[in-house]
Amino acid sequence: MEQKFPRVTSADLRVEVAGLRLRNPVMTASGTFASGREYAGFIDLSRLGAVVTKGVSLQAWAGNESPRVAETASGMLNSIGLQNPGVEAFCARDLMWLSGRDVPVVVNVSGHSLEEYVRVVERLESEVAVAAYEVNISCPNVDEGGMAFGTSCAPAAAVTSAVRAATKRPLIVKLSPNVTDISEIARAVEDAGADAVSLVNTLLGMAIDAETRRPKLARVVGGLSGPAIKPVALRMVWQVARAIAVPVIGVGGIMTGEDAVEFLLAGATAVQVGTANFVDPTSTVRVLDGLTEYCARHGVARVSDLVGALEV
Amino acid sequence: MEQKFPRVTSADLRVEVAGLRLRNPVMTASGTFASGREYAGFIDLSRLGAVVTKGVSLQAWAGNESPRVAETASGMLNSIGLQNPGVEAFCARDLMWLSGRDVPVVVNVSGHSLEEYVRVVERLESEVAVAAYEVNISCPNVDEGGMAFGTSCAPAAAVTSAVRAATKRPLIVKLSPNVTDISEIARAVEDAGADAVSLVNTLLGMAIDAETRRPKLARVVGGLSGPAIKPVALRMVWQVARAIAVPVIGVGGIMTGEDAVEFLLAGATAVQVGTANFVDPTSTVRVLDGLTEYCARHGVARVSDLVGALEV
Amino acid sequence: MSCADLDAGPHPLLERVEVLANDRVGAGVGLLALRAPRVAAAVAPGQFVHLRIATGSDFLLRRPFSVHRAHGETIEILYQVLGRGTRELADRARGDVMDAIGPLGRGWDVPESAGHVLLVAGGLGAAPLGMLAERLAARGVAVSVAQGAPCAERLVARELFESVARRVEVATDDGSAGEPGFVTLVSRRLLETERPDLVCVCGPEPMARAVAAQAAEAGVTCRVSLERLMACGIGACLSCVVTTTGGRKRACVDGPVFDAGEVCWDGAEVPPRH
Amino acid sequence: MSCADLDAGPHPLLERVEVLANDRVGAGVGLLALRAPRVAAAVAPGQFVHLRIATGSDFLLRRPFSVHRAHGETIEILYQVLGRGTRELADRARGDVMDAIGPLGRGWDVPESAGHVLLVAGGLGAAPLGMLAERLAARGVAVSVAQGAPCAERLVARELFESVARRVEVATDDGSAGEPGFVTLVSRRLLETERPDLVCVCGPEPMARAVAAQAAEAGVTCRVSLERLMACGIGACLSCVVTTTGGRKRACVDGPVFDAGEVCWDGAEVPPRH
Ligand SMILES: Cc1cc2nc3c(=O)[nH]c(=O)nc-3n(C[C@H](O)[C@H](O)[C@H](O)COP(=O)(O)OP(=O)(O)OC[C@H]3O[C@@H](n4cnc5c(N)ncnc54)[C@H](O)[C@@H]3O)c2cc1C
Ligand SMILES: Cc1cc2nc3c(=O)[nH]c(=O)nc-3n(C[C@H](O)[C@H](O)[C@H](O)COP(=O)(O)OP(=O)(O)OC[C@H]3O[C@@H](n4cnc5c(N)ncnc54)[C@H](O)[C@@H]3O)c2cc1C
Ligand SMILES: Cc1cc2nc3c(=O)[nH]c(=O)nc-3n(C[C@H](O)[C@H](O)[C@H](O)COP(=O)(O)O)c2cc1C
Ligand SMILES: Cc1cc2nc3c(=O)[nH]c(=O)nc-3n(C[C@H](O)[C@H](O)[C@H](O)COP(=O)(O)O)c2cc1C
Ligand code: FES
Ligand code: FES
Repeated sequence: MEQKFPRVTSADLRVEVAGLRLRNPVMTASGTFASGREYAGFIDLSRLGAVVTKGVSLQAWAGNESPRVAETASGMLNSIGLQNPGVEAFCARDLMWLSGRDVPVVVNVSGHSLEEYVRVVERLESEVAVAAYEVNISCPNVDEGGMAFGTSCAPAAAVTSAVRAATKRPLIVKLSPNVTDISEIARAVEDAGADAVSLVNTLLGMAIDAETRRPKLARVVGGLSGPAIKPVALRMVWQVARAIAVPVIGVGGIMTGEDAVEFLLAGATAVQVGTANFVDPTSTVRVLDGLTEYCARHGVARVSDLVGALEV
Repeated sequence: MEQKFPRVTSADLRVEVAGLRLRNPVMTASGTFASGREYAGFIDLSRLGAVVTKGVSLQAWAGNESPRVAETASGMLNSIGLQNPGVEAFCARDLMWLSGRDVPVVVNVSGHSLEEYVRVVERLESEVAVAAYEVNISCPNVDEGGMAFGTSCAPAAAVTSAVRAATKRPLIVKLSPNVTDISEIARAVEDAGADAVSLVNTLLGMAIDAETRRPKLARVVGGLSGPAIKPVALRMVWQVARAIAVPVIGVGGIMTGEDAVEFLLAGATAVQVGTANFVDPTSTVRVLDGLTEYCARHGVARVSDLVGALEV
Repeated sequence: MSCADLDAGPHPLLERVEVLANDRVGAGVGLLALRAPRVAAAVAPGQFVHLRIATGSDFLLRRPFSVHRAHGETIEILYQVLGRGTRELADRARGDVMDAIGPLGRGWDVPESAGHVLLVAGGLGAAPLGMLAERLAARGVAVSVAQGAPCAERLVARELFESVARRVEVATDDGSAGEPGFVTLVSRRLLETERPDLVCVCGPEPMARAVAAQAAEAGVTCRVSLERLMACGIGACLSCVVTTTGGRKRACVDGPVFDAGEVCWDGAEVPPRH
Repeated sequence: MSCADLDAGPHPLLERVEVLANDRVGAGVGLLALRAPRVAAAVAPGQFVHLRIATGSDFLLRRPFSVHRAHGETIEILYQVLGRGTRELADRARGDVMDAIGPLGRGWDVPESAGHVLLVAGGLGAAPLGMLAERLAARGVAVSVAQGAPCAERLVARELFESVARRVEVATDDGSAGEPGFVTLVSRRLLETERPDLVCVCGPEPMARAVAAQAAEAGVTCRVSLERLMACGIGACLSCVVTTTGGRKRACVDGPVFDAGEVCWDGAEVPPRH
């Protein structure tokens, strides 16, 4: 009950990630927020630190067969498979819409091959609405590319270097948790020119319907997200933040402002809210409000003071 | 509602794992059942397929500092650190007690070094009460040894070969989920002489108390177990069962008979019940009863018919 | 598709709803009445709400339910107890609050020109047809109903249909009410004898598919309400796709009601339950 | 330690318990009365029960609570609302059922020779001392109580202590009842003036440690009840260890009451809450 710090009414929430100046550290997680349009009736998008779009590839991808989701204890599996209309349609529809919303746009980039990543970025270079790229080398739901690039150092570095050569814009690389040593991969992409890393993507998992004896997902395996994975995500953020110099963006099971604080303490400079959006479409601003309230209650003047402030 | 199969009142529950003939596939998971004594007032131990003991090392280990557990969404973290009285005391106290219980005893073996694993097994060779060994190369809670042996092929194979040379008894190797490719490790230990593999051990995770800004575990990181990890465990069992010829024992988040069925369908020949014992000390027999009931309801004559019977 | 197109329709609401009543109305079937003034005012037949039944993280996702009826400030939901969510729903009592997103999706869209509509309901497929039957009757459209269920105890909303339809014919798998057999026997006959201008179907996907084929044969336009597993319910996650002649569409915003002619029946329906 | 030693004591029971009453008795403090005939008959002062508050997997683990009082078929639990489990507990109402494992652990163990016992309670530390006070008084032992809390509203079980103790002295951090300051002021004075044969302490670990030091200085035997995070509660998981001069012991079966002299105060207590 005792008040350790002077009470401040509004903390400075600004953070800088990969050269991007964000009004606060709360971003959306790719694939859980589409391009924001569906959420615009529930929240004021301009309150967010940034919107990260659904993964975009060069041509349209049809994604996987249905069923594509299954619920698990405190989590969910998805095997959407990066269904998207391709970068051309994305620019015409989503980017155009987003560019009027007064929020930085981070485009999540997918590819089946190294060249495809580069060509998507090249196409996006002419779009002024793009603030940064998040390169997804960690999707467990596609057969070629996706996670295959993110589970060993050399391909992870190769994708990063190739994209780096194609753009001067801030470059975030999104890492997979399905690895023995995530710090090693983080170092490899840092050395290859990433300005920041985001982690974690989903954990590869599976669900079975005992009654029908069939997998719950048509694709059999899928990506696990939600509160169930928070302990793993938090551990990886903590490990990676100590292993590299560029900023870390924390993702995985964030539902509340307190969860976001935990990720910041572990070393994340910003956070992304994913599955929580499905549970409560106002989750992003709820997380932001919770974070603000925490700062006020604890007399935190700058939210960036929390970054890596875990007392071990 | 339709009845696909003739109703049978009692299925044949026997399974054979690593040359061990078990009366049913429900075992305890190491470290969650001590040596069974604490549970003997709640359940009839002789109903179990096998009791797997807490990890045993050559000398007494003190384990880690407290706090050693933290609750997470649908799971828990532990950092017990293999506290145990050493193999001598284990034989005098635990094995002696267990030998009168009419249940096969699988001794879970720990070591800081390859030599230590071997010496623990050598000491146990003279004990007739030992039915099999489960070699733990996957504990995330010790600094030396433990998971370090389980996260790459060569050391995993080396420990397996060394123990194999020391015993003719059934040899189970317990694998870590904290790896990029668990099938590769499974193949390595199979080639080195393992008669079966059990998986998964805990996922490395972390929890933070935002209010105190401190990690919830004294050791900072710990092992995640419980329903939260079931999708990951199930996926790994499925992958490994298709990659190796020796039996797989499934562990991770099993709370009900239906969970056990899912692991069998994914390819496990037997299952272990861990964290569930803390929630409900009768969990092992509850899982067994649920499995029996499932077999009756689905007209399954032999529980072994379920193994790998997933329809993909 | 233009931006304007995508923005079409009023934005769904997030509303705190209160349980007014929750009664058992059949074998494992409950009828939930919710005070939901804003959703009740906006909902059209065939739309649904996405309910957050529990606030813990144990089961995380919302559950989609059709609005069975709407009157004044109240919406009614007809639900079948299947798993964790619906078991929990059955425990809710008067005064409990939850939150709902709605109204969601595209409803039945009956053209002005339709003078006679045949509704075909299989099991809980009756749920999204209740409000449709009422509104059509109120608008002077003739309504016929073909209803099927495993047994008499699962023939829900029968009184509603009987009060507004000019003809209700029933089939049950076990013959405990109406004809023994599938509802498709009845729908085939009514298609011939009643000569409707439009068929609206909801039920298990194989049944919906069979009725769609009957309608196509009879040269009658047919609309089907499809179920898919839904995470977000608002068009963002792509978990609920239906393969159509126009590509993969989202059941939650582009459906759940589709023109039967555009559906590629790919067997991706929700697995049947026991 | 022999096998017999480890098997000592009756085996704890798994009992389905029913809520008889659940009332707010202080700031964020509740008193829960449970019908638990078997536990009630077997429990000794200082023992605890391990309660399964919810059956979902959202929060998985049981929660340990001292038995505050036991009479007839009833046990009483005094609890402070802190997190998910105790918030949920506060929602339980008459007629709700849960399951409990108990009685667990080693209680206060007061030697026959003790004629006068000083109880020192800090905050909810009063919980495991209630039954002890009653039983000692009934057995003719003189009881004195030093009780502390943050404020008057948190001085729980005060009436119980006043009804059975020959002297109750109180301190509150904010001075809203008794002396302003820590309970250690009061315990120091009572140690001198009352000259007890035994001190029994429960409260935040720094406070327990301070009282233990006072008792040692005064040459009086002291027992402390310690809290550790507990998964199993029955001795199997080793999550609850206390470092003692005799090695690491399990608070759930070797404690929660320890001889203060054997405790190595290693700062591993449960972190304080706000
Ligand atoms: C647009 C739409 C309208 C619906 N309207 C109704 C209705 O009016 N009445 C009714 O009883 N049911 C309706 N359903 C089905 C209802 O949503 C499911 O029965 C319910 O979600 C089952 O939840 P559970 O937790 O009991 O089952 P669980 O098996 O525990 O659910 C696990 C997961 O599967 C999903 N799920 C399970 N079955 C279905 C299903 N048939 N369709 C979609 N998702 C499912 C759940 O949402 C959850 O994510 C509708 C479904 C959709 C898509
Ligand atoms: C032997 C023993 C007896 C106890 N007796 C009482 C009592 O009579 N009255 C009372 O109010 N409290 C008592 N406690 C503490 C009580 O168990 C915790 O306050 C309670 O578990 C908090 O649960 P929560 O879900 O509200 O908090 P959360 O913070 O959500 O709990 C998270 C986890 O931490 C554990 N935990 C949190 N605080 C404590 C704590 N102080 N001690 C042990 N574990 C904790 C919980 O069991 C759970 O596993 C006792 C603890 C022990 C070990
Ligand atoms: C339905 C769904 C779709 C996703 N699509 C993408 C994607 O297109 N690109 C990507 O990098 N991550 C994708 N992700 C991963 C999330 O961005 C996030 O990393 C992950 O879900 C963990 O965060 P959470 O627990 O907050 O959801 C997706 C996740 C979900 C649940
Ligand atoms: C408290 C605790 C202690 C454990 N100790 C051991 C151990 O000594 N040796 C071992 O191989 N695994 C140990 N494990 C791992 C379990 O045996 C099991 O692999 C893991 O908990 C996953 O199963 P579960 O989700 O059913 O608990 C321990 C787990 C817990 C929770
Ligand atoms: S449920 Fe998310 S897009 Fe339809
Ligand atoms: S709580 Fe498990 S040993 Fe004490």
